[in-house]
Amino acid sequence: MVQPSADESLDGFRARVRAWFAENVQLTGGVKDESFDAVDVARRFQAALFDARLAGLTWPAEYGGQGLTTAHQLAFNEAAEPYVVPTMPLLIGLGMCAPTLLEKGTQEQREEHLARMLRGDEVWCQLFSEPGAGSDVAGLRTRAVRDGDDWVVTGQKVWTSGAHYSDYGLLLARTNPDVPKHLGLTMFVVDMRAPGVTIRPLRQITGGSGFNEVFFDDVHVPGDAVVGEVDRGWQAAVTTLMNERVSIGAGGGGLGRRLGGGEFAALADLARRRGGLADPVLRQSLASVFVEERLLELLSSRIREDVRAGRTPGPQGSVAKLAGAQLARHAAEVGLEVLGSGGAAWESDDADAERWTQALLGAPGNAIAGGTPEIMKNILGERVLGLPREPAVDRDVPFRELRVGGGRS
Amino acid sequence: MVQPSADESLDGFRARVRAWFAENVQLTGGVKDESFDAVDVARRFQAALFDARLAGLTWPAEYGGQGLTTAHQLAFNEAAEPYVVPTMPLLIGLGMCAPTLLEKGTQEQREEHLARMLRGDEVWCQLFSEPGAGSDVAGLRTRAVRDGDDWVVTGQKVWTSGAHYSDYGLLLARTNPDVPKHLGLTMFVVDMRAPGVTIRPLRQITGGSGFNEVFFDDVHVPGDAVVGEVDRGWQAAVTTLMNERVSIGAGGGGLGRRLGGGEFAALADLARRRGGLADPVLRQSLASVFVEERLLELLSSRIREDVRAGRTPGPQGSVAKLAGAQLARHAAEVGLEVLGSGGAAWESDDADAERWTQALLGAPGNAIAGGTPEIMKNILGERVLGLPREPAVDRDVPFRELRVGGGRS
Amino acid sequence: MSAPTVAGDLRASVRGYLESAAPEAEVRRIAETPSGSDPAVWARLADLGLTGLGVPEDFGGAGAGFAELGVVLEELGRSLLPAPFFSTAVLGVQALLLSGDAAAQAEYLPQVAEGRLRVAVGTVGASTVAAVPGSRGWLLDGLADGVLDGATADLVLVFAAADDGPALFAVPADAAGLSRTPLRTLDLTRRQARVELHATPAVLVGSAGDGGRVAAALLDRALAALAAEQVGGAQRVLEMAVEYARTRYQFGRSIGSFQAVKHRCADMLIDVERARVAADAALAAVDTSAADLPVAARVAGTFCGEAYFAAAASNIQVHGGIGFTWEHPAHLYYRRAKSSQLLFGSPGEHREELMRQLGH
Amino acid sequence: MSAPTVAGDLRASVRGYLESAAPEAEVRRIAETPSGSDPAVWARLADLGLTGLGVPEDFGGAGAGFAELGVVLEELGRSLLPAPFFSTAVLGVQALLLSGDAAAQAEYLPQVAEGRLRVAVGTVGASTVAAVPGSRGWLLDGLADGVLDGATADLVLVFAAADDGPALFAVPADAAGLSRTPLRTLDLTRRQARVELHATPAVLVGSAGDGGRVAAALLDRALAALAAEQVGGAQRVLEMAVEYARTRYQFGRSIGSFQAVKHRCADMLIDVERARVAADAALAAVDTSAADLPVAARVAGTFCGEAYFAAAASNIQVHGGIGFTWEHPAHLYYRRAKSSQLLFGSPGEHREELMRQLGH
Repeated sequence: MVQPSADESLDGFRARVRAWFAENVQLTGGVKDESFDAVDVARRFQAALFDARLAGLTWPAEYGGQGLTTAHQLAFNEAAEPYVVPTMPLLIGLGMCAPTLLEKGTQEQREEHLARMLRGDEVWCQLFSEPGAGSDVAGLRTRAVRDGDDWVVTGQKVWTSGAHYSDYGLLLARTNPDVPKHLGLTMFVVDMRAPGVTIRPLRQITGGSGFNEVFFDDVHVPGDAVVGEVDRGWQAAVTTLMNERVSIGAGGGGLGRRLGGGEFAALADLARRRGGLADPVLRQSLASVFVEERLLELLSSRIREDVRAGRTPGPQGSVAKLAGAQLARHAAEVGLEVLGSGGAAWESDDADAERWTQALLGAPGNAIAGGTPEIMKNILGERVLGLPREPAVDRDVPFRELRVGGGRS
Repeated sequence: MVQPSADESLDGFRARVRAWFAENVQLTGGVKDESFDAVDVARRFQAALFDARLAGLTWPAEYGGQGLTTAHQLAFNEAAEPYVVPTMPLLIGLGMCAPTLLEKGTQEQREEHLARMLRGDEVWCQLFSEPGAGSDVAGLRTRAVRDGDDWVVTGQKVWTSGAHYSDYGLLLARTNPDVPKHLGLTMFVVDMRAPGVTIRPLRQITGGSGFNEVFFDDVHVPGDAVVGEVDRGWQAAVTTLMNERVSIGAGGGGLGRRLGGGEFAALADLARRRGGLADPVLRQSLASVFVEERLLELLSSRIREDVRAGRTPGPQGSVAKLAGAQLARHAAEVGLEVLGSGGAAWESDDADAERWTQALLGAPGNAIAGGTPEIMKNILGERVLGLPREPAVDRDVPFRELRVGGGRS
Repeated sequence: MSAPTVAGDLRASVRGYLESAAPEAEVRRIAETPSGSDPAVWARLADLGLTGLGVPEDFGGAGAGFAELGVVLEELGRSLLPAPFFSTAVLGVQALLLSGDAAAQAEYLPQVAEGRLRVAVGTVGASTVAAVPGSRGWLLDGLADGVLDGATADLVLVFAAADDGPALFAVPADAAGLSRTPLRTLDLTRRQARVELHATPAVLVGSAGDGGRVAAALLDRALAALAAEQVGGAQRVLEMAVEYARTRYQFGRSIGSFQAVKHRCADMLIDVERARVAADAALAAVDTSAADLPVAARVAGTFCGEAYFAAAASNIQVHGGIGFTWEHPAHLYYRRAKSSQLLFGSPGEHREELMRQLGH
Repeated sequence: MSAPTVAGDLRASVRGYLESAAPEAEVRRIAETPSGSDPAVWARLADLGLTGLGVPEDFGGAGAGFAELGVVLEELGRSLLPAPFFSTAVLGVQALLLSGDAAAQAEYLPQVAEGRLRVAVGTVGASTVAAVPGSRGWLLDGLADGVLDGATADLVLVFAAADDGPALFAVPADAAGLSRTPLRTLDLTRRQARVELHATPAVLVGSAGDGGRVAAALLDRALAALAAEQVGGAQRVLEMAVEYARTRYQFGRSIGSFQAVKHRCADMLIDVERARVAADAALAAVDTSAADLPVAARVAGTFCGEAYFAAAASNIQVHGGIGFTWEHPAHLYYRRAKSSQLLFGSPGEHREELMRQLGH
């Protein structure tokens, strides 16, 4: 294995990364879902990366990082780009939880967890969303009440990716309901195997279960698990959310390949095999899918260029999210259009019908997960175009008096 | 002419209306725009109707009405339905201004104006909207200041239909800027030929001028011109606006014919003559126009049934307004699709290109006039579906401190 | 008794029954049974006079028209109760009536009215069946795909090509050489089957060569009936979305007070109102034997199908994450809406046929 | 100097010129002149080096590629300045370059660079011209419709059918038998003409039989160039809508704080961002002679055209009544947007051609 030297140049570093990937290619690729196997693959990959001193490039050396520059990170991203980097199950921990601990955590928290996260020894999840607090995260109701030096947590979280394989979670809970909603929240590190934590997979309309519900039933959390200050958890949560899309450690590759996954080619092939490629009306739909997909590729390649060049990406990220959801829905509808009545009923060995009905069922969730279109458009309107926010009605009201959640149907 | 008898039955009344229309058919029909000629036609028609004791059926007899029942009005509408009733230029006066005077005006105002409006001797317009007060009518800035017993009006109104041929207008002006916006408005009757009133036609993007700007430059209005109470003009304006769509006097016919004016037939004919009727993609568009048009016909026929049966129409009115605007835009776009490059440039004798480019240019105004889609959808969401209003930020603020209008581009 | 009252009474009684006897949990329970239906429910629908609603009085039915059938279909569209109403009481009964075959009518229709016979119809588009005269009657070969409730029906009616042209045939469930394969379905609350026939004896229904006319007329009626069901489903998801938007609070406000949600609901309302007049017009065109029934049926077919699917998708969107869970009913309507759009031809096919019907 | 800087400098200088010399009032003034253009403006564009921007340095131009042309087109799309830039500096120059005719290039291109020659090109789709060899050269008969700036150009290039196949011909404005009729146009800021030729003497440009290739390549480039112009216009109407939404107050709030308006603006932004990458990709495909230029050009052609028109319509909608007045510039963009969508084929035609280019 190529070892780093004290006076390694950026070019030398890049060559070392390339060499490492070439040597360790058996550790990468081929893993696409979040099953337990995927976690094991991710842990092994991350451990090897850590041992090669290629994990946590810009993190301080005292917490297991390499203390290198952003230029090194960009060089790494460039060298890694040809590979599928199988770290998806670790990204919430490395990309969101770790930066939060670095910025807001105590010295003890950083020393206890960061290096272990960086080695893949600890997998983390994020526990913010609740049934009553979706788009409005700060409206959460999970309570943490003092019990001597400890805290006792009761409540329910939802849409927690990876809760079932995580060792720790970053929890946001309400510690003071008598102040406005943003002012009474505290962030905690919680042990996902502590007594009283119950994890239930959440079945989606596709039949799959990528997310979980997490129930806290009088879960004891030690006093030193507070991240940042008591009642100042919203500031810590903003740190977490701001890091949501920043790629840390081994990340950076794969975005372009994940977006726009060849829907047009698949649809054209479907239309050729099942008939319809000669239908002028269907050809219009197919061409529209091609256009949408091409534009998404162009957008994500522009995002990658920006990231590579160290520029903050423009609005293309939010645009790509919205356009991606639109493409997924559009492609699925065209798929059903090609299948016709064969998309309403099919024999169990009909892989085409399975694929496109699953796509149709997955499309609404695609649009909702990671920010509803409404929230994304608010962001574009307010942060990019500079349009004013709505008048807030919940800023100065004690949380106790605020109506949150609900929803009957 | 058939004369009413003291003990005329409803059937007798209906027969009399039919007979009157049959006898006076030369007074009806054929007038489609708001030119001065149209006003003259309307005045003549209305005078004849009045003389036949068929105007103001449900109005009190003391103001020139007939004091009949709603059943008579419905019978009239039914009998009139086969005819194009040329009273469009009078409808703002009869349909909005007169009911306001009836409900909120002084005895003197009613006696002076109502019978004359009913005879077509006075044509009225409505002066509410301003450049700074469009969807938000109550945000208007035209001032009326006391001058002894009189008032002096200064300001600008806009989107005033028929201002150039009107004798009087119902003006809403601000008389107290130190109270919240709805509380400092007063309604006045203004003489449209008073010194200081300037009327300027407003050229639209189609090139036509259906609306006017009206400027008030120190216009003196006598104290007895106040409708209702000083500073209670908003209540009077609500009366006016609530009557916007109620059909009075000779109204009732024509709605169904006005909506859905044969766009599909025209487009199919265009496609046949200019080529494209065999194009499967275009055929889809044409069929969509047919569907939209058919649905609009069905909606308006349901509205007519409701009106005939004396039921308050459901949400179909707002739905028809939105669907009509959508159809107009859609049809125009399909028209341009058929014309192709011939819709971008054409010889001056090409009536097809003139028609469909005019339709394209008229479409946005069609959607805006009489309530923007945004306002219409608020109405549907709030009044029909029962969804809550937005939190109001302008209810308790003195108008003087409120930011209104503006808009730079 | 005036028509609105009849329709109103019928609606109230059907809705009352469905709300008490077929809440969501019961709908899910029946949908998850192996057969996807519950004989007891069918018996109860018969008791209520619904299985025979469209059966002429001479055959023991209520002799109602499509206005009344539409009311029931709308309510079933709201409820999603899995029951072979559409297949039996609409397609089956109408196919028999359109065939003009008095003997077949006399044999089958009373049993339908009594709830003793469930009928499935292989619609002509998805069918490739050939009929040949055998020594003791007709023999059928081929397959009919996507037959609604085809696996559980007691009698299958199929269109088959014979020498004189297409004709309608009746095949009892126990006929030799008949095999029926339940299919996987997008819609979890309505089953479909592939029906295969191998030298299967069948009885001609109506006249030889008359199947084309029957199939075309049946398609018009199927579209009108389906439109009513779609309106019921669309109205239900609109109500569901509005109720959630009204009572779900985020950022200190009911989410329905935000224009994005409010206008989405308004758009659903606009579509539902238009779908309703489209469906009503198509139903009325059947009842009045209007010449433009094929046009009215396709206007309804294209618009109601698209409006329902758009509304069902919007409903999920308004609900956010919860709308995307298996436990929430939103997806049952989303599935039904897309599936319905594909049953008797796609919206695009309806538009093309519309142009032909309009003489272009 | 790095490429972004060149483009940035060019953009700043062009925008600076247009904002100072061609404000809306000046655009309207020129548009209302009989010819719809102003020779002084053209001379000034020549002084700025813009008329020859795409002309090779050997012929006195700047030798810039489509990346730079795109910058100028984007700025002209923002401004709507009526000037024959698209017709002359894009279509005319590119047609001559694609023809490979060194003599024609040497004759015409320096004059274009100097601003002394305005060129119009009859694009092949709208042309029905036949060429026959006469005793003293070629003679053309037929008409080319919808020729951009066709009535004011000093030289008209037309594709004509000859015995060896289509070919490109040059016709000076004073040629015998040439008549040019200005057309009424939807777009008030770009004129079009019908060009008729009656035994009109013309000079062959390039090789006989090579016109098909030239026309196809020219169409790809025209679509890429038009896309850049469309992006400029779309960006401008987005800015206009946002500025109005920010500063217009109703109900005590900036209307841009209402989600209906905010999300409409966000939708415009989404379209503009996508249109921008589509146009950039098509321009880059020209500059790199990429094999998939025909695809990239049609992706841009269909998307940018639709995005611009949608944005221009949304801009009027955001403005409400004032956006529907003649005095407000919103309609000038609305007209340009729809007109541009129809210039070199409709979005639907581009999609069909895209499928062919993709081998389907």
